Amino acid sequence: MSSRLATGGRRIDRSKRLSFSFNGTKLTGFEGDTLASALLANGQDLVGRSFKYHRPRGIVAAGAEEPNALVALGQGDRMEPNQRATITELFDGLSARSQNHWPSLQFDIGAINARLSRFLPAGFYYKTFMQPRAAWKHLFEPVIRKSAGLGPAPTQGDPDRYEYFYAHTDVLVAGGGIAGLAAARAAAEAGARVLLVEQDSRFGGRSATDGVVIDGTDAEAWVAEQVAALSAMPNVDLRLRTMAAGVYDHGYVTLYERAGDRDPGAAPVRHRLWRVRAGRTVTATGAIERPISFAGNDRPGVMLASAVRDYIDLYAVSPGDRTVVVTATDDGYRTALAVRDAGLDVPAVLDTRPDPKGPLVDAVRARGIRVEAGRGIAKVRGTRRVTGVDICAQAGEGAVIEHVPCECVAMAGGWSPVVHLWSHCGGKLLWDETAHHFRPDPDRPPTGADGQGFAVTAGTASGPMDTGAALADAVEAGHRAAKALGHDKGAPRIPQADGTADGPPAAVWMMPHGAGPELRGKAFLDFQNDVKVSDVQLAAQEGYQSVEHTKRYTTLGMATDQGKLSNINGLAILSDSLGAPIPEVGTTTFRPPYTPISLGAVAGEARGSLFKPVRRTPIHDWHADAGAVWEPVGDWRRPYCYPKDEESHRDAVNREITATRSGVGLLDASTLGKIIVSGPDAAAFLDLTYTNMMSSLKVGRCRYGLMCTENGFLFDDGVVVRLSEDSFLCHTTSGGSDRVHAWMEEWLQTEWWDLKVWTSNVTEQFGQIAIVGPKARSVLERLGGMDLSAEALPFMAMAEGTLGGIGVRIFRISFSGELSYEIAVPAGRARALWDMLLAEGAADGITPYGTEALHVMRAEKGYIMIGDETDGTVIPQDLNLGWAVSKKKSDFIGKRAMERSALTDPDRKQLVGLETEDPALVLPDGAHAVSGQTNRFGQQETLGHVTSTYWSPTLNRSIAMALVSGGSRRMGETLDFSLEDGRIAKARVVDPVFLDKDGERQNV
Amino acid sequence: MLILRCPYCGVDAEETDLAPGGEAHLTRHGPGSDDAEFRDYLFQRRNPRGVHFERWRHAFGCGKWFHAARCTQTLEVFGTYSAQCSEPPEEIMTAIRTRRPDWEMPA
Amino acid sequence: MKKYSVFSLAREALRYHSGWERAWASPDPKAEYDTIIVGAGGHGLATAYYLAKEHGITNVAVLEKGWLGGGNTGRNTTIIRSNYLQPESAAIYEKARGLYEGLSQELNFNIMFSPRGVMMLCQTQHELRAMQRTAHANRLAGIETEMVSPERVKEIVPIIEIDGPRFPVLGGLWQPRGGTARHDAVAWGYARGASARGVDIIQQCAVTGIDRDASGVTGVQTTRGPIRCKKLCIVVAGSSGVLADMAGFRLPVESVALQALVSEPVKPCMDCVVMANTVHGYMSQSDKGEMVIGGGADGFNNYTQRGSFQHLEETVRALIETFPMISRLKMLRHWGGIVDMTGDRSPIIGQTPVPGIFINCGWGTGGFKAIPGSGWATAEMLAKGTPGTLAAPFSLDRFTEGRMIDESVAAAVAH
Amino acid sequence: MSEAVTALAGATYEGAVTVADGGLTGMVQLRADLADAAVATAVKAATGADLPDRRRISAAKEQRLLWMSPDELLILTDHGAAPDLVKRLSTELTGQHALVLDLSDARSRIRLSGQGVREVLAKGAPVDLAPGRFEPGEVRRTRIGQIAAAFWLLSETEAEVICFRSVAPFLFDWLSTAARPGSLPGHFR
Repeated sequence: MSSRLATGGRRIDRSKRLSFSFNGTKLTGFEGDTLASALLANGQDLVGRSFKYHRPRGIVAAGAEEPNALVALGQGDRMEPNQRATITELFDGLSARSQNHWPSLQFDIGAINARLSRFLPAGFYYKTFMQPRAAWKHLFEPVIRKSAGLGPAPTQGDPDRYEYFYAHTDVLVAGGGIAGLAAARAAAEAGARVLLVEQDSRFGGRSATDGVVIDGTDAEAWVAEQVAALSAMPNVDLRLRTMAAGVYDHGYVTLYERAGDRDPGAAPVRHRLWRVRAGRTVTATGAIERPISFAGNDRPGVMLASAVRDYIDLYAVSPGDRTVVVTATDDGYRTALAVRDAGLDVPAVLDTRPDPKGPLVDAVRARGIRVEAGRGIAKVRGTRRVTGVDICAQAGEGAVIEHVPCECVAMAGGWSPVVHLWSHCGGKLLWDETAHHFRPDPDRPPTGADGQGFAVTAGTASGPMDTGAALADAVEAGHRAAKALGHDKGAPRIPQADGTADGPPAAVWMMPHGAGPELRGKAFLDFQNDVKVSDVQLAAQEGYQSVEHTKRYTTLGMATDQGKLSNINGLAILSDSLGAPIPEVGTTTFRPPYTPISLGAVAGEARGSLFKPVRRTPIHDWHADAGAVWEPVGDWRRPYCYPKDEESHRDAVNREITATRSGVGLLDASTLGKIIVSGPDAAAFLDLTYTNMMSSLKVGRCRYGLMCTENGFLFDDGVVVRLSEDSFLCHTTSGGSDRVHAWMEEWLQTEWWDLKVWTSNVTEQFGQIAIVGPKARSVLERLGGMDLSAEALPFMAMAEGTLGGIGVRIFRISFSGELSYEIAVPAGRARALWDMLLAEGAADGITPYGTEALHVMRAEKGYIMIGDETDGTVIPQDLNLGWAVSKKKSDFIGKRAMERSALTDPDRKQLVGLETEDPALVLPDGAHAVSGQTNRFGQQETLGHVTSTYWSPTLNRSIAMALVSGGSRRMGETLDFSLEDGRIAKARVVDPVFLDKDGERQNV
Repeated sequence: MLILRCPYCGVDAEETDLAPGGEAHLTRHGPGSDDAEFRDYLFQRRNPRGVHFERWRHAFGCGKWFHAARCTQTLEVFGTYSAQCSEPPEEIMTAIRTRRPDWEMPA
Repeated sequence: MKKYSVFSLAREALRYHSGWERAWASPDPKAEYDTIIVGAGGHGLATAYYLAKEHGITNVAVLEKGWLGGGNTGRNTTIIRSNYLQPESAAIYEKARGLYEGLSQELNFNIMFSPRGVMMLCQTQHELRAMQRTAHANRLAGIETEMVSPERVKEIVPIIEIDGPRFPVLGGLWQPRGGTARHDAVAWGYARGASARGVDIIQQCAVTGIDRDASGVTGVQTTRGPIRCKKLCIVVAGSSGVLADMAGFRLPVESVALQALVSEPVKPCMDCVVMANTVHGYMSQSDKGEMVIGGGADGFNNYTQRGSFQHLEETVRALIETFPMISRLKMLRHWGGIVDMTGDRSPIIGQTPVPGIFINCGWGTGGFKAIPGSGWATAEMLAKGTPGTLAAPFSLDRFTEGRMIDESVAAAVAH
Repeated sequence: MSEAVTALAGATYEGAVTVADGGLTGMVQLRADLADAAVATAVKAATGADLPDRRRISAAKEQRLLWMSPDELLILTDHGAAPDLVKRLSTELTGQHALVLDLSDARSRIRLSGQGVREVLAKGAPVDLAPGRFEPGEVRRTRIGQIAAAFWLLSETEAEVICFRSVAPFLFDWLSTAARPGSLPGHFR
């Protein structure tokens, strides 16, 4: 089993012991460990169970490509499922649990699936669980769903904070390995602004572990020198623990900074999502090693050869006393040397190539390590971890030549460039016939707003796997990126790397080459999703030939690692099964993010109280203090009603209405939209935007106006006031002001730009207070300052002056049918006026009322409410508002639309009033009138529906309005309204004006 | 994330600062137009896979509407220009033809 | 066609599954067909299937420029519901939902229809009233839905936050027989069924031109040569405008990108579909354990099937407000699909200005749930040469007459 | 006679950056064609200041002229001085096609001060706020988070933000959150 070596460990600080727990067991590690290295150091080889077969899973990799080592990290409201142990920095007190097993990691009932695996091939569920029909819902699906998922679902809200940060840079470099550093330096020295991000906690990538020597110094020193130099430059920002997550249209890039993961709870920001606009993006994302497909390659103890090297060199972790290296490349030999240098045994290097040679091979042979050419692994022995391998000829069918005991198998299948960022936004790939991988096609990059490529690859991410070539490529990339943006100080120097390039790898997609179904059924491609070589072959056989079909049918590459290890091997198997070359088979689409990012980070800072803007009127605090029940209206908060102590909402509403109709009420109408329309052509413009004639309105007078869309449908209404010959004040619905103002500007800027008109949205400059009821005038007169008599200020007139010393504009308009004044006052003084009115009106029992009282009172008068009587399909004529649609005007927005056949249909729904036979019965909202017939679809035929329905305390009965087919012809008819329980409520069609038809109450 | 230059305030605004407004250079058909003309004006938008003339508003910025010539397939932007014109100006047409020699202005 | 069953599965297991045959044939195109359907997505394949099954018309080719089911059928969030307000919509979506109920058995292909229920949240007074209107309409249309209280919402969806400070849940419109299905399987199942009935499904065959004479359509030009036909049906969501151009007419359709994402898989925590229209988010949990999340659509014409980050912000932050526990889940991947948006956001099924050419498009953000009903109605139209009861209301001329079928009326979004 | 009050009632938050109510401010809106020389003359006569160039701020005495769009100017002055300024401007612009309004109560002004004002703004505004790219003298209209706002730097350590009155408390909370101690990324240097 794995263990900690006595010496070494480039990254760990043995003087800083950290304690953590895994499945409740207390363990210790060192500062600098990842959770994965610490687990291995503690001999914890088994870290999880696979998705489908619940097979034992160990750590395969040392980075973001890890498919197996996923844990539930943390506890309570800070638990995070599916956290990758290989990129989780160890911190003191860390607690982790393994996933997807019951009752325990060691003994998992679900492992029965592994025994049945033969009966559960790719897509088996499409072929069964169908009979009997009921069984799917009640038996099969529940079972399948229960077994679904990896990590546990969180149960609580997230106490942490997240945020965005907007950054602009000339050159963004993704990746802080030697290529990224070299590219950044080239770009920065050319004078470009450079932002370099590295997902890991250190710069330098693999270079030190792989013993790279640059310009005569070892990689670690060289990297330190670059970092120091770059940090000293004012035009450079270097950031660790920050991953380039996604590349988007026009060169937009999102970065995922794990700012607070190491001290949960204490960090002010957990994750910061950077939104970067970069002139050029250099992808120096390196490469990922490919596993090899042989039977039992998923057993704990089978690892990527590079990962074995990493654990030994970076963390002083022995993967086991005996490591068999199985390789198709020279690179595998580096692992053999690293293992031997650590004082561990390498029983054999199995090289699939018939005649391996080169300096690395010689070095290994020179160390007396047994090298077997043309050999591979027939089968891995062991269940919960490797106990040995059966060696066979790679060329054959798997006849066992020899059994070699070992604790670790290191797979070196060759390297594939990380092409995700390049591909997110449409960069194309080439198949490299010698390296056997896809690499970016420099001639077909992702393109930006200018049609030019905005991404440049650097280092091994471009294809070349040897240090010298990679460095040269990186420097050139950095220079090219800067130059494209006009920064150039001549060709930069290219650092020189020692050593020669590795020989070409062999293409080993199946081991052994002639493996039969038995072995293919045990050779894994996707370790997390349990996709085997045999599954891909079955998909091809059944006609799921497109790579997308195969992926979706087998779930290959759909695990949380998104196929970083499995895609190329899977593609190769597919192309082999189809007898088509790999480039023809193509790849699946690379989707952002590169590795999963928290939804919290995606949402950013907008949570809790910052979730969505709330708009407050100048009188908001008074409402809050008065215990108002809030109703959201757009982004506004409006009082729905003001219940007194134990009062029910309905009682409060009735009280407010009665008090207003019998005395005086007060309404905060500040949310009403207010738009100034001014200029020589203002009247002409309003004639076009309103259905009414506005040019005939007299100065100082008010007129109720309607606005329709070009489609003819009513979308806003409000009172228009003519302030002067060429200046109007247009009131809109609450929450309608922005929409209407934008609408006016749209027509002025894009259609009628010859009109001399200025508009201004002055909604927020004024608070607006409606004082309503028979005693309204006397309250205002006592405040003093203006003559508000019927003669001085008749109905639908406007006056300016001062009330109680405050400059105001008063509109004599009414939405309740009562004597009513709407007072516009500068917002900064609105609260003061409100308080004065309350004080002055106290004697008259002045009563603030909310939106519900407003709605009931307007309904009693048969006034329509946009959004209740209208729904985007209603024209003014439907609402008996034809009088407000000018016949004289040659044109207005919506006029032409109203001529279409469907809008002139006499059977259109029209607004009517309803009186239920039982006056106590308030019809349900949205109830439909039924004819008793069925329609062409076999549904019950409906005649119309209720649009507003209330208990009227004034009339002491229920009232309702409805849109009913041919409504105006049905006056006096009784209609059947169908209730939830199927009962019928009878209601008589009446005039929608229920109260004071002649308007005597307001004309006083 | 589209990035368009507002011709009025000169800002390279990103999509989150902008509001899209659909096809540009529509001829408004009001009273007097026949049903087909009116339908086309209201609904039958050009929907090309390629060069598209469209309206945008610098909603969070100067509030001005402007026009853009953009490829709906590659998202390449050939230019932005004033909203107060009924057809694309010559420099925009030239910019498009330089990048797309065989492109023709649809009838 | 080899029957799928637990027995055939066992039999095949014993011989390493070497006996499974192709799910659908891959023929070369013939010189002529009675009917050519352009587009092998769910709608096109279902149309072909019902043409063969319901009308015995099998001299049919389905042409696909890429791979079948590769468009929006394989990109959507797989929600199935029929709780629509307008009678026309309710009729066709309920027809579809009804067919989904027995589709696995009918196709002998498990499409995993999961009637786990769809909950539409009401988070403002206005939305509550609009949903009540919809509930009444549904009941009269024979669609099983009910308004439920906030407490009942919480019972059905325990992970939901009903007392959110900003948009408390005031109620919900609950359709117990709505749900989800495995989207790829729907395309694959119809393809297998149609193929078995003699329909030619021809992939990697892009239509490059449409041939017509004075009397109407005569055939198509394709990347695999010209093919003659008597009738042509265009069923290519996302490319409808482009095909219409080829045929020489325009559509009231704009192509925009719709956003979606999935989280990493977690153990089951939500056993139904939840739609929060006020905050523009909807979510369900796949049988694999991923939270499947639907986002908003771009407001501009777009043919790139890419995810655009800024549209996810709003959706995700809204869902975190509604489901606070998802905040620490991780986004696994996100993507875009190109949808046809019509002038009233309702689909188009009908004849076109060109005799012999029919169209099925404009499903906007809600096409998946309609696939069986849409295919059934389109097949009926192709067989009879004129739209039947279900399809008739969705004709093109409604845009001339102003006869909109507007579902936004219900304050519901058509996901 | 009551005094006008601000929406923020003098609120202050002290974090990595100090966020504070900017107090009562006179704000006069002018809508007119700023390219029109006659308009420039009138503005100069009424304020003593030249018209600002595109996205710039010009100043004279206690007045600051903010370029809001090619046909919109926002003039900041003392709260009490706004009515007179409106009169002066209106008089000077007699005969011109122009609209002058006192919008002093429509918007709120918030002051940011301390090292890192650039980074607090960069958490919510899609704007290049790097030194050299955004400097005192420029005004930028954009969004901060979800709120429409305009802001400008007074110095390397001072900025001012204006937004509509109804959302001022929300934006104040937003800015305070963004200014939490220890939460600045340290990107600008």
